[in-house]
Amino acid sequence: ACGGREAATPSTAASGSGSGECQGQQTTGITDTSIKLGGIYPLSGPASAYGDIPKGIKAYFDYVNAEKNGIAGRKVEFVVRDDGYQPPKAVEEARRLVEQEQVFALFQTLGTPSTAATWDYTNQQKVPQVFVATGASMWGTDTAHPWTIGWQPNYISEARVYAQYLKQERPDAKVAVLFQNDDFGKDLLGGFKKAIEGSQVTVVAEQSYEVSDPSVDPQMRNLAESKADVLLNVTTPKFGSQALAADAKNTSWNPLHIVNNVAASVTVLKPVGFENVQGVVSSTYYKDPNDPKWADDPEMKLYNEKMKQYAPDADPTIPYHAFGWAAASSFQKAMEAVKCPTREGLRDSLRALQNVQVDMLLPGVTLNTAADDGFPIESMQLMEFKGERWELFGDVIDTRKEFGPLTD
Amino acid sequence: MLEVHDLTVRFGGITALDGVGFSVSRGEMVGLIGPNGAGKTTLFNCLTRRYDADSGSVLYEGKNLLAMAPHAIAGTGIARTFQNLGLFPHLSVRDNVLVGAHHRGGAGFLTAALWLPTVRREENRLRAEADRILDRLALTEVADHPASGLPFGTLKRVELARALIGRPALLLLDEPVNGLNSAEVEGFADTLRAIREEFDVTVVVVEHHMGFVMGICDRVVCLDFGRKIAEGPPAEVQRDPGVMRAYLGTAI
Amino acid sequence: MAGFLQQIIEGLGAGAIYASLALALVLIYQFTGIVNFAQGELAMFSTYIAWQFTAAGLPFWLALVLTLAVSFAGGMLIERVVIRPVEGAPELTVVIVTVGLFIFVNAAAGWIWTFLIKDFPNPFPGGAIEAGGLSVGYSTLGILVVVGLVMGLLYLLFQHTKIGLGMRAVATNPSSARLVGIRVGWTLALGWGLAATVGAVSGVLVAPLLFLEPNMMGGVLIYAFAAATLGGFDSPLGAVVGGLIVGVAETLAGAYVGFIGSDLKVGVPLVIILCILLLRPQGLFGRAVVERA
Amino acid sequence: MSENAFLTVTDLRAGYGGARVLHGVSLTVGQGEICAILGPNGAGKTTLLRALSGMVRVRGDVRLDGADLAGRSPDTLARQGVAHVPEGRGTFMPLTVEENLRLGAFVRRGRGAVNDDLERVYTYFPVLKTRLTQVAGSLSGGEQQMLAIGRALMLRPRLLLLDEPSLGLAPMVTQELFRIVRAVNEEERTTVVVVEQNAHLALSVAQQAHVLESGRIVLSGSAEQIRADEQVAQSYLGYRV
Amino acid sequence: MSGPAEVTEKKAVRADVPTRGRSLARVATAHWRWIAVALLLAVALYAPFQLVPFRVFQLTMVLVYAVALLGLNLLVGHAGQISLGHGAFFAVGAYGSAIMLDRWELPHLATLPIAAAVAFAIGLALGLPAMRLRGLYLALVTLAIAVFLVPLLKRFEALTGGSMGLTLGKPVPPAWTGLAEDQWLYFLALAVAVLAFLLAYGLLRSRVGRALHAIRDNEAAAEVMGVRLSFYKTLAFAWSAMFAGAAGCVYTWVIGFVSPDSFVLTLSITLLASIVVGGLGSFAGPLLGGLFMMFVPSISQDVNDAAPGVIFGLLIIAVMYVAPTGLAGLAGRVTRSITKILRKE
Ligand SMILES: Nc1ncnc2c1ncn2[C@@H]1O[C@H](COP(=O)(O)OP(=O)(O)OP(=O)(O)O)[C@@H](O)[C@H]1O
Ligand SMILES: Nc1ncnc2c1ncn2[C@@H]1O[C@H](COP(=O)(O)OP(=O)(O)OP(=O)(O)O)[C@@H](O)[C@H]1O
Ligand SMILES: CC(C)C[C@H](N)C(=O)O
Ligand SMILES: [Mg+2]
Ligand SMILES: [Mg+2]
Repeated sequence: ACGGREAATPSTAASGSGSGECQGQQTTGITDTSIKLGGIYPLSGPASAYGDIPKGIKAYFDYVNAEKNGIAGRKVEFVVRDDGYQPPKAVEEARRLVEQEQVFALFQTLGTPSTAATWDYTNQQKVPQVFVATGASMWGTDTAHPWTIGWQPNYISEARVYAQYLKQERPDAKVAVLFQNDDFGKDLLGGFKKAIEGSQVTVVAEQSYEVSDPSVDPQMRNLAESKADVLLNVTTPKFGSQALAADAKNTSWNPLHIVNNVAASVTVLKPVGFENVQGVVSSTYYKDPNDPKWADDPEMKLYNEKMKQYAPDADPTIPYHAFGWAAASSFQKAMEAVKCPTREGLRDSLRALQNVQVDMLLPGVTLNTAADDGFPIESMQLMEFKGERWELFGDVIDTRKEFGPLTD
Repeated sequence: MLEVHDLTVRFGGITALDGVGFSVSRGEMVGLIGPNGAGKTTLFNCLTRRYDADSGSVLYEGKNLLAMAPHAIAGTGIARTFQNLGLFPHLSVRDNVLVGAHHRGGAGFLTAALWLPTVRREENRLRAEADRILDRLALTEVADHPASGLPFGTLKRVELARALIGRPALLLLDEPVNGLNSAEVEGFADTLRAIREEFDVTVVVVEHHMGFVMGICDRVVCLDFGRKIAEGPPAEVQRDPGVMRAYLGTAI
Repeated sequence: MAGFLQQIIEGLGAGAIYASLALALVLIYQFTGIVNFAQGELAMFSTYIAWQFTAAGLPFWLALVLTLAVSFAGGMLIERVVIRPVEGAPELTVVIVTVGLFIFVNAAAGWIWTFLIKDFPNPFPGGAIEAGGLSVGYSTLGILVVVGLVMGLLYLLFQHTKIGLGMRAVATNPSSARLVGIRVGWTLALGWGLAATVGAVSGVLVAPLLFLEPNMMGGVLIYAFAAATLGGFDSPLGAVVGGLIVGVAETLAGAYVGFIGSDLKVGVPLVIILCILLLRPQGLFGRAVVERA
Repeated sequence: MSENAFLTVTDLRAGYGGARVLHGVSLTVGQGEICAILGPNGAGKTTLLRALSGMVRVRGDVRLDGADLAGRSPDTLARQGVAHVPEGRGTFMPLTVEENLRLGAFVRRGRGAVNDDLERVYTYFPVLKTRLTQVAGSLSGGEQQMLAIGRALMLRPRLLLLDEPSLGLAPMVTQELFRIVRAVNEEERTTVVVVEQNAHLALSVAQQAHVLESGRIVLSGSAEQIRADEQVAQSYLGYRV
Repeated sequence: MSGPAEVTEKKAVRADVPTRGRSLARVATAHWRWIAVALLLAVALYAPFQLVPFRVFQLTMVLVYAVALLGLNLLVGHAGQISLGHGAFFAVGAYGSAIMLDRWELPHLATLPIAAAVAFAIGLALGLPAMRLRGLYLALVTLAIAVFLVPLLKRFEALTGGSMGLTLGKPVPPAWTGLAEDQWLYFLALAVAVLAFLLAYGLLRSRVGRALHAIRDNEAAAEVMGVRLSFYKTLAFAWSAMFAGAAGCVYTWVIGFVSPDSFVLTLSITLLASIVVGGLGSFAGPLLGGLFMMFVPSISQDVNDAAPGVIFGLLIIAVMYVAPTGLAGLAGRVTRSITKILRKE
């Protein structure tokens, strides 16, 4: 009664590449000379800004394919699909990639809703869902989804960094928070509140905004009423700029302005005017191509050169390209470390990353995972904006070491 | 059957009806005439609750019409046609007519959606009746044609058919022979007479075609500037100096 | 009290922004009889053009004049090329074409200029007038003045010019308009051109505050719809008053009503609109449809 | 063909979508003449007028004062001086009475002359003057008909097309209307084509008449001839004199 | 479609009884609609056994959208009232089902009638005031409802899971069916769709349907004929909401995840665009609209993956040029010319 079901049956490593302990594992989408990956991003619709990430990834893989003979001799094919930031579309595209395109793994799904909509499916199908592009904490803490793993520092960890900083520098800080009313904003705010528990640091005002709001000016006004001495700015780029501008405009309220990493790119600060954002604090884990401090960094030079070569239409200063580049090179590291060139092999390798260095990440930030730890990057470094660039200060903070694991 | 007392309707500065009163008894055929803008259509609009009266009363079979909801009028047995056509352009002629039977049906959202047999039976009954009336008014040929794009005269007949299927006791016709030539007007007058017998219906008709009004009406009411200026048998009203001055002019 | 008044002032500032786009919506509705979903995106596109001019080194005001001219021509071109093929089609068909246009223009802008935020020069000085504990930014004042000016011009155009009369005739009854000798096609194109110009003004006013990026006008469009609905879709005065009410209501609700908070404050204009429309279904300043049997 | 032919129509065909309505109509109207088109319901009279004002697509030849106008759009024709009182009146419902009338003169220049003509229309139809700022859609049927005629006159047309102008008018106004048509025709040498069910009235002002049936002209002649011919009257016009 | 032709055709069939060979074609042309529906249904029943699961999933989603569009069509195409916020009712159904599955662990099928009823009730409650408004004003108020829904869903986090949404299990095919999960879901969606189409068909060919059409074409005249405007408009709104809610419920079964971001304004606008593209006021419209909604975005992406929106926007515009009355209208034109040719021979 079920003609056609066979098509979906994953091919297993009965022969060929799989041998020994790799016997019987899934080899769909991978051969001795190729790996096929699929990614899902919003290329259309209101979140299309994130559609730049795959361009950086593609450029990286193209470069590796052309100049390094691929990853361990396997040329990477990266298929990108658009979900318009709509979860049902994401499900459709995930199924298309897995069933139709027969990809080896999903390399990145962007956004919490799209990832949440697809991860049951990928885990059921036992397809690795690698380095999802969202910082929600659930990817790393959930044990029922071993095939899915995050990449960027989760928002709670980031919040801890700021909490830690405030506890030390402004132990009795009154904090006002502006946050995006979605998983991202709530995760970060929640993490922050939790991390300041038991200290003198308090949240005295919070204002949320919807991505559909035209402006966060009203929220900023309400926050100013609180006369808080710290502003935690948990926003995406456009709203980040708006909030920074609103803060600069208000001369009677001058809090310490902490802007979260998502909106910390120089491209967000520049439109506000560098003179208006002096002293703003943030934290980071990868190198911002706009930051003159990395001008002589070899990896950044390579990035700029190869972007020009392999993605001539893309503007290398867009930080999402660098984000994609960094994620792609992280994948290379993980793939190079697999024991079996199979889906299972990749899954296991992803969960056993030990101090893996990725050159696009900040010096000192490395990838570390374990069977029960699905957060590859948990280290960040604080930085302060001075002149025309971010200046890193303090040490790289390994949040896992400082705060312990994320178990709520 | 119908008693209008002291009916007044104002629009801003315009007094469209100014203390109009008359009555219609069962079985009568009453003509309503008067210059353009005298308030004839406005009177019809009051009777069918399209307009609210500022004062006055309308009794229909002892009921106060002005207190009724607009949609309930049809159910009391009043049907009308419109001066400038009030058809449903995208519906076929047959469906236009069937809408006229709306108040006679009982199917609701749920019963219709469930295809209940009662609904089917009712539908078949009404369809059969619609076909009879279409046939009666020589509209069978265009029954499935959409109402838009038919000649004006035909559409007027469709309106009549739509009014008749409601089985009205009182029929209000607003300029029914508009756009018909003399022979057609005569034909229509014959049809109307026959229908009046057949359907046992009381008729109030607004018309500027004097030949038609004088030939068919039992009684004529003439309005001018919202006031009744004459009432009586056709021949009398026709000779009334006020009516001649305000409405008829010299000839005819 | 001063805080309250200050909130009202800020609300007026936000409202003026909504009003500016609402004016373009009202204009095109009045003159072509359709709701243009792409209006905000066209405004955004115009703003990018202005940005491109300034980036090329042109002085701001020259860039502005050029942009208005380009927008006018562009609006007319869009009518001739995009809208004209569906001219006689059902209204919703045309509306959906504008939805298509919305999607197209939004994506095209991102494609051409990327999604990086751009800084757009503010035509008004930065400071504020301070008096009695209240402060009104020059920028807010400037926007209010410009919006008032555009409203006045539109009013004159609608009510006191022959071309305005012709445009209204086209919107109400194109075939009769043709019969009296109006070139319907060109009139519609003119309507689009003017609406695009007003939209460009809106975009240029908005961009310095919200920062220029392809989705800049998305949120504004929704509030502009609310403003036009509240004020009446056929009245420039209504668009402005509606915009100001929406701006003030939203601001006050977000600031003072604890339960509502900033997340649900969008609901406040909604409730106000519903209440007002239940009393006046044609909007505050709209003309009631006269319906005769 | 008369020598001073102003409007010449040759083998005119027109219809709606696939449906053909006019099957080759030819007629000539002299400069300053009034021409009546008669015929039963659905004969295609309205379609003929629509064809003459460019509202429906046509095949065939239409010449106005020598210029070929077949296939021109209504607005071009209006600029050429063709005014049409359409079936259904074509009122601009939400606009005021005055705005409706001014639209009639849309293609004309010269404020003064237009204002004079407004006054002229008000003397023709005094009701309209009392309704200047009223929304046209709220006028009574007859008032709207007057408005439509007034609007057409505002163009100071060279060719006036009237589609059942007496529709819905009170008897007195109908008589007045035909007096007006006559006056305009005489004073300004306006050529008139009038479709009218009241054949008696139409023939009383017209010089020539054509009877249209099923999209073809079945009878043409001078108004007197047609009026005199009782048989014609009965079989085509359907009325006993 | 061409009504009169059909009538004469039926007579012709009766008269033509002796010449059987030719009359077969005539029967076919006279009843092509029923034949088409029967064929479609046969294909629909067979398809999931022939297609790969991914395609089956896509078809399931087409059916889900078709049911929502059927509801929207009832309101927009038949009753002539524009809603720019129908995604909200879709969301109500989806969340209704999700919450029942999540909190009370009801069986999937049991959530369908409840979700539909809840959507109906909310449609009724919103319809009462909203239906006093006309055209544009109604459209924009419904738009505001759709905008407001998203923060509202986020606010009641305890119930809705907030912005994280809810993840839910999928209905398990009963063993006796021998079906795979995708196929089972497909048949559930198909059953709901067939049921919805039957209900809508019954509704529309009755007095109720005529009343709605009458309201669409001429409100004043409809009221004089005895149609109670407020009642019909409000109920049309509620029924329309109910269909959207039922579609939302099946959506939850199929996708297994709901979040506020799944029901943003874009969904409402896409629904309206799809029904206009599909064909207002026709039965094929919702189905064609569903196909459009499902497949055209990915086609756009295949054409231009740098900016799929550019192509998608152009495709919407292009369809409206080619088929200003929707794809159903286009299909109607094509079949009409085919039947014409068939009849001639
Ligand atoms: N809704 C309205 N608003 C303003 N004035 C109106 C309205 N309805 C009617 N009128 C005015 O009331 C007067 C009476 O109109 P009504 O339609 O009753 O005239 P009528 O007797 O039917 O004329 P006709 O013979 O021309 O049809 C007219 O002068 C008209 O302008
Ligand atoms: N818009 C239209 N679409 C389709 N067919 C039309 C349209 N208008 C008219 N027709 C058809 O054209 C034919 C002639 O109509 P027309 O209106 O020209 O007749 P007429 O002589 O003016 O009749 P009447 O005296 O009723 O006004 C009729 O059969 C009619 O059905
Ligand atoms: C910045 C992006 C990579 C992720 C985004 N903030 C999200 O979680 O939706
Ligand atoms: Mg009247
Ligand atoms: Mg006619």
